[in-house]
Amino acid sequence: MPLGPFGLDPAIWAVLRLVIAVLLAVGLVFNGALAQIYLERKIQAIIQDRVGPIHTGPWGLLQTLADAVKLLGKEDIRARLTDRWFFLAAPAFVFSPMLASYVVIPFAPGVVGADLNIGLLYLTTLGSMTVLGIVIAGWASNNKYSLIGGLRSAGQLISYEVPQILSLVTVVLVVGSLSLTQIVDSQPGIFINLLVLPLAFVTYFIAGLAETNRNPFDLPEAESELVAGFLTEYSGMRWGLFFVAEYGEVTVVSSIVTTLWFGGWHGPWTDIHPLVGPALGVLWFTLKTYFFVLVFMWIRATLPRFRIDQLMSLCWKFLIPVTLTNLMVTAVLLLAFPDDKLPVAIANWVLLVLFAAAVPYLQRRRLAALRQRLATRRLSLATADRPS
Amino acid sequence: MNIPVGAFIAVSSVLFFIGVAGVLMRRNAVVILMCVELMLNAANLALVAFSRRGGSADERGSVFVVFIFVIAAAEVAVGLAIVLSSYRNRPTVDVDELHAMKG
Amino acid sequence: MSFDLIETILFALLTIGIVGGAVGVVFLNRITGAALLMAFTFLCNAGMFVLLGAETIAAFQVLIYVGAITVLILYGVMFTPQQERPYGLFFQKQTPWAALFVAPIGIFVALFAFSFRDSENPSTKGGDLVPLATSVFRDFAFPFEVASVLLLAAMIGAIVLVKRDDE
Amino acid sequence: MIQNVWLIPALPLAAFLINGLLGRRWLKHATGWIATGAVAASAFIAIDVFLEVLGGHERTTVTLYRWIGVGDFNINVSALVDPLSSVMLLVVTVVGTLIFIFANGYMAHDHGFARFFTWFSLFVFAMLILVMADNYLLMFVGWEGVGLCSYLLIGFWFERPAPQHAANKAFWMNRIGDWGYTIGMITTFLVFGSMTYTDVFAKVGTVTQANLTLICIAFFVGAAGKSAQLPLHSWLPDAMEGPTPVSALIHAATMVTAGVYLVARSTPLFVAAGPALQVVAVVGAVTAIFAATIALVQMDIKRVMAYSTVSQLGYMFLALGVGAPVAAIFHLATHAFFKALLFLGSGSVIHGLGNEQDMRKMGGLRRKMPVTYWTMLIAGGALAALPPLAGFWSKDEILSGAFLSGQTALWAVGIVTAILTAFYVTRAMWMTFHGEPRDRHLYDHAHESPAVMTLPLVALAVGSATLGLLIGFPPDQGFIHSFLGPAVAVEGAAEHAPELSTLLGLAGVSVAAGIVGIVIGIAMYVRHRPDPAAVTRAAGPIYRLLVNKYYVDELYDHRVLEAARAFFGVLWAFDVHVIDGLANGIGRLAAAGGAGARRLQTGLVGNYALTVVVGLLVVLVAYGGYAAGVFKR
Repeated sequence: MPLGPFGLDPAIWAVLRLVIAVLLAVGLVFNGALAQIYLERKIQAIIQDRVGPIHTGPWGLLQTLADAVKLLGKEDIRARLTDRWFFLAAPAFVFSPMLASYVVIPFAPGVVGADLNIGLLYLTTLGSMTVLGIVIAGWASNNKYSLIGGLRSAGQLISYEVPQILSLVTVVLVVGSLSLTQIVDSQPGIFINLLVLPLAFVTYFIAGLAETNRNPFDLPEAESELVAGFLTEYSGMRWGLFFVAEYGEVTVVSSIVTTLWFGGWHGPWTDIHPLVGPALGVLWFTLKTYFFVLVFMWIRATLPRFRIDQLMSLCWKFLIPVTLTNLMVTAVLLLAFPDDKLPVAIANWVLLVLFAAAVPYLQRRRLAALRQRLATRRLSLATADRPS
Repeated sequence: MNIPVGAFIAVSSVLFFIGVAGVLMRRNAVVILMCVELMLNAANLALVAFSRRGGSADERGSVFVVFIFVIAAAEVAVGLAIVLSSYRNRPTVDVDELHAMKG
Repeated sequence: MSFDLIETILFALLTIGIVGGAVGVVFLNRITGAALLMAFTFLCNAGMFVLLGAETIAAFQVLIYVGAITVLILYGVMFTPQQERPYGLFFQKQTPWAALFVAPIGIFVALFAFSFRDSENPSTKGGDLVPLATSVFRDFAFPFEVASVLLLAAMIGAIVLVKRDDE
Repeated sequence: MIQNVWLIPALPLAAFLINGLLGRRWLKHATGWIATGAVAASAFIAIDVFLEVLGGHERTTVTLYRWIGVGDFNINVSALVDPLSSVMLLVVTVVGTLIFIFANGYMAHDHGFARFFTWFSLFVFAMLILVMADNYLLMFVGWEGVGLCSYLLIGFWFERPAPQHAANKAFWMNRIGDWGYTIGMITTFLVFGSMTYTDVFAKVGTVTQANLTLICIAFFVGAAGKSAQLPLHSWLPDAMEGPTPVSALIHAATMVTAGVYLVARSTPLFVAAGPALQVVAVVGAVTAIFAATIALVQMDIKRVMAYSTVSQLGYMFLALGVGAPVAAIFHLATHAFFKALLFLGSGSVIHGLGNEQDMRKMGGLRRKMPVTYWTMLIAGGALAALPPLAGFWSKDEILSGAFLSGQTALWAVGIVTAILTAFYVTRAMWMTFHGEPRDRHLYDHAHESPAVMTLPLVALAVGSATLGLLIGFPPDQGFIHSFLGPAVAVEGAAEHAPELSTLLGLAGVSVAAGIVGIVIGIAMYVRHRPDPAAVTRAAGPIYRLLVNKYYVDELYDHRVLEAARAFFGVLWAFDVHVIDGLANGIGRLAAAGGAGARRLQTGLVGNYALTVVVGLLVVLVAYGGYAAGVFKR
C-alpha cells in the first residue's frame, strides 16, 4: 500500500493533516486576533505619529494579551430590557460562521480542513450568515442606536454581497472550478490571477472591506453617529467575541484574496521536501495574508468614513455595474477564446483603467464643490494669517 | 445510505402540513409569510429527495429547487412590501382586521 | 462503527429540528422568535440536503433562506412593531373551519408519507455541481431567463410598493 | 427597368409614413418637398416604365408577393403593366407632381400643412395601387384608399361645417358606388372563379349574357359613384370645399377618372355585355349635357369647373359606351392636363384674391395676373375644343366615335354639350379676367401668384396645348391608337376605317360647335346683346331650375333620405328592443349573480387561502379515491 510522508499510513496522515489544519485555523483566529490588535494599534500609532502601547512587555507586546485577560475577567452584564436569548445568542451567530469558514482555506498543499468542491460557495454562504447575527444583536439590545446599527449593517452586508459574489464568479469563470485548492493550483509561479483579473480583485477588495465592516465602511459601529452601533449594549467577552470575529473576518477576506488572486501558498521552494514544503507553503500563505491585513489597517488609518447614502450609491450605482460589465466581458471572451487567458487579461486591464478614469468624471460635481470649499478655506486661512 | 427516500418525503409532507396550518391559523401577516416559506422548503426537500431517487445522477429536481429559491425570494420581497405598505395605512398586520376589500 | 448509524442519528436530529422548528414558528407568540426558529428550520433543511448529497443546493439554501429571506423577514418584523396581544387574538377567526378542513389533509399526509416507507434508498454520489449547472444552463436555460425576469419584476414592484411619495 | 415598377407606389407611401410620423412635430414645411420629391421620383420611374412598355413589353405582371391563397383562390399583390396602366401611371404621376409643386405654394400659410401633404401622398399611393392592380380585389384596395383620402381632404378644413358636410356627402355617395363595385367583384368571383383580369377576360366567352350584364351594371354603378355620373353626381360639386390642389388632383385629374379606368379596364366584359354598354353610353351622354347646363349659371368659379368636370367625365363614358375606349383614355389624359390647369388657375385666382371664389366680384384680372390668365386661356380653349389644342383632338375622336357607331342621337347630344361647354368657358373666362373690375377693393389687393405656383401652370399649359397634337394626330390613327389599341381592343369589335372626308366633316362640326358657343358667350358678355340679365329674366323658371341644380339635392334630402330613415327606424327599433334587450338582460343576469356572489368575497386573506386548501383537499380525495380504485370502470 502507498505510504504518505515519513512512511506514515495515509489514513493517519489524513487525520494528522486535518488536525494541523484545524489548529492552524484556531491559531490563526485567536492568536491572529491578538497579533492583529497589537499590529493595528502600533500601525495606527506610527501613522498618527504616536508611540502606541509600550509599557506591557517588550515594545508593549503583551498589551493585547492583558486586554484579553481583562475582557475574560469582566462581569457579563445584560441590560434588563434586552431580549434575553437573542442577546446571548447573537455573538455566536456572528462568530461561528467565521470560524467555520477556515475549514476550506488551503494553507498549503494538502494542509486544508476539507477540500470541498464548492469551497468558494461555502465561504460566501458563511459570509452571508453573519448578517443574521448582527441584525439580531442590534434588535435584541432594545436600543435605538443598536437597532439602527444592526439594520444599517444588514443593508450594507446584503448589498455588498452582490459585487463580492460577482467578482468571485469572474475568477471562477477563468479558473473553471469552485474548489479553492484547484484555484490555487491554477496559478503556479508568477502567473497569479492578479495579472488576469485585476479589476475583479479591486472590486472584491472594496466589497470585502464593506463585508467586514471595516473603514471606510464601518457605519454599523460609527462612533460619531451611533454610540457603538450594535455593539453598544455589549461588554466583556461577548463584545470580545464580536471583536475577534471582526478580525477573523478580515483574515478570511485576506486569505480569500491571497488564494484567488495571489497564488495562495505558491512560493519558492514549496516542493523541496514533503514536510518542509508544506511548512514553507503555510509561511508564504501567512505572509501574503498578513500583507493584506496590513493593507486593511493602513486603509483604516487613511480613509474617512462614508455617509450611508454614499455607501449605498457606491455599491448599487458603481460597483454592481462595474462587476456586471466585468463578468459579461469575461464570459464572452472565454466563450470566444476558450482556454486562452490573454484576451481576458487585456480586457480586464483595459476595463480597470477605464473605470478608474471614469471615477473623477462621475464625481465631478462633488469634486468641484470640494475644490470650492478648499479654495475658500485657503483664502480664509490666508486672511487669518495676515498679520494685522 | 440506508434511509429510504420515503423518510425524506414524510418529513417534507409533515413540514408542508405544518406550513399550511400556520398559514390558515395565524393572524400575523408576517408569520403567514414565514409559513409560506416553510411550505416552499417542504417542496424543496421533496424535490431533492425525488431527484436523488433510484440512483439518478441528473439534477432535474435540484434545478426546480433553484427556481423555487428565486420564486421564494421574489415572493417574500413583494409580500413584505405589501405588508409594509398596508401597515402604513393602518398600523396593523392582523389579517382579520384587513378587510377593506370586503365585497 | 458503521457510517450508516451516524447518518441515521443525523437524520433523526434534523427531523426533530425541522418539525420542532416549524411547530414553533406556528405556535410561538413572539414573532422574532418565530423568525429565528424559521431560520433554524431552514438550516436543518440544508442539513437534509447535505445528507442527500446535494451540497450545492444546501449552500444555496443557507445563502438565500438564512442569509437573505430571514433577514428580510426580520426587517418586516422590526418595521411593523406590534404591542403584545392577548393569546385570544392569536389565531384567526376562521381557525375552527381551518382545523375542520386541515385535519383530513393531515390524514392524507400521513398516508402519503407512509406510502413511501419501503422505497429504495437515495443515491448520494457527491459533486452535484456540474450536472446542476448543466441542466440549469442547457436544458432549463429559458426558465432560467424567465426566473431572472421575474426577480427583476419583483424587485421593481417591491421598491414601488414601499417607496414613500415624499421621497 | 420594369421590375422596379413597385417603386412607383412605394415612394409616395414612404413619403406618407415619414410625413405622418414626423411631419407635424419635426419636419414642418419640409413635408411638402419630401412628398413632392417622392412623387417626382415615381414620375421618372413611370416614364421609364412607359418607355419600356413602348419598347415592346406588351403585358408584364410583376408579382410582389402572394396576398390571399385559399385553395384555388389566389390573390397576388402584383402590378399589371400594360399600355393602359402605363398611360394612367404617367398621367397620375406627372400631373400629380405639377400639382404637388403648386400645392407647396398654395398651402404655404395653412396650419395643417404637414397633415395636407401626409394625406396627399397617401392618396397618390392609393391611386397608383388602383391603377397598377392586376385583379379586382387589389384594385378595390386602391379604390377605397382614394375614397378615404378624398374624404379626408374634402374635409381638410374641418373647423368649418360646410367641408364636414361635403366630406360626409362624398363619402356616402361613394359608399353607394362601392356597394355596386363590391357586388360586381363578388359576382365576378362567383361566375369566373377568379378576380385576376387576365383569367376573367380569358373566360368571357364562357358565361351567360345575364351574368355579364349584371356584373357590368354593378361595376358601372361603382364607376358612376367614383366618377360622379348621374344619379350619383351631386357630391363632386360640393367636394370643391376642399383645398384647390385637392380639387385639381383628386376631383379633376385622377380619382374621378378611376371609374373611367375601371370601365376601360373591363372593356372586354362590357363589350361582351351589350346592354350594359348601352347604359354606359346613355348615362354618359345625359350626364354630360345635364352638368353642362348647370355649369351655365354657376357663379362660383370652382363650381363651374366642377360641373364641367362632371360633364367631361360624361364624355368619357359616352366614348366608352360607343366602343371607343381609346378615345376615352385619350380624353382622360388631355382632360387631366387642361382641367387640372383650369383648377390650378382658378386656385391661383382665388389665392390672389384672398379666398374669393365668386366670379361676380372678379373681372379685369388679366392685367393683374397675366401668367394665370394666359395659361387658363389655353386651358379654356382646350376645354372648348379649339384646334389645335389638346381637348379638340380627344373630344373630336369621341364625337366621331359616337357618330360612326351609328348612334346619332348621342352624337347630337355631344355636339350640343360642346356648344354649352364653349359657352360657359367663355363666360367664366370673361367674368374672371375681362371687363371692368366689379369689386374695386378686391381688385386692388389682387396679385400674381409666386413662381412655385405659376411654373406648374405653364408646364400644364404646354401639356394641354400640345398633347393632343403629339399623340392624337392624325385622328383615329394617332400614336395613342397604335399604342393603346391592342391593349383595349376586343376581338369582334370591327376596326372601322372611315374615309378622311367623314372625319374632316365631323371635325368641322365640332369646331363649329365650339366657335358657336364662344361667339354666343362673347355676344352676351361683351356686347350685352342679348344682355345676360335679360336672358335670365326671360327664362325665369328654367334659370331657377338650373341654379338649383335640378333640385337633385333636395330630392335626395327629402324623398330618398326619408325613405331610408323610415327603413332605418325599423332597424333601430329592432336593435333597441331585441338586441339591446338581450344584452341588457344578460347584463342584469350577471349583475344579479354578482350581487349574490358578493358575499363570497369577505376580503379576508385567510378565507381565500382556506378555499385554496379546500380545493387541495378535493384533489387529494379524488387522488385517494383513484388510488383506492373507486373510479375504476
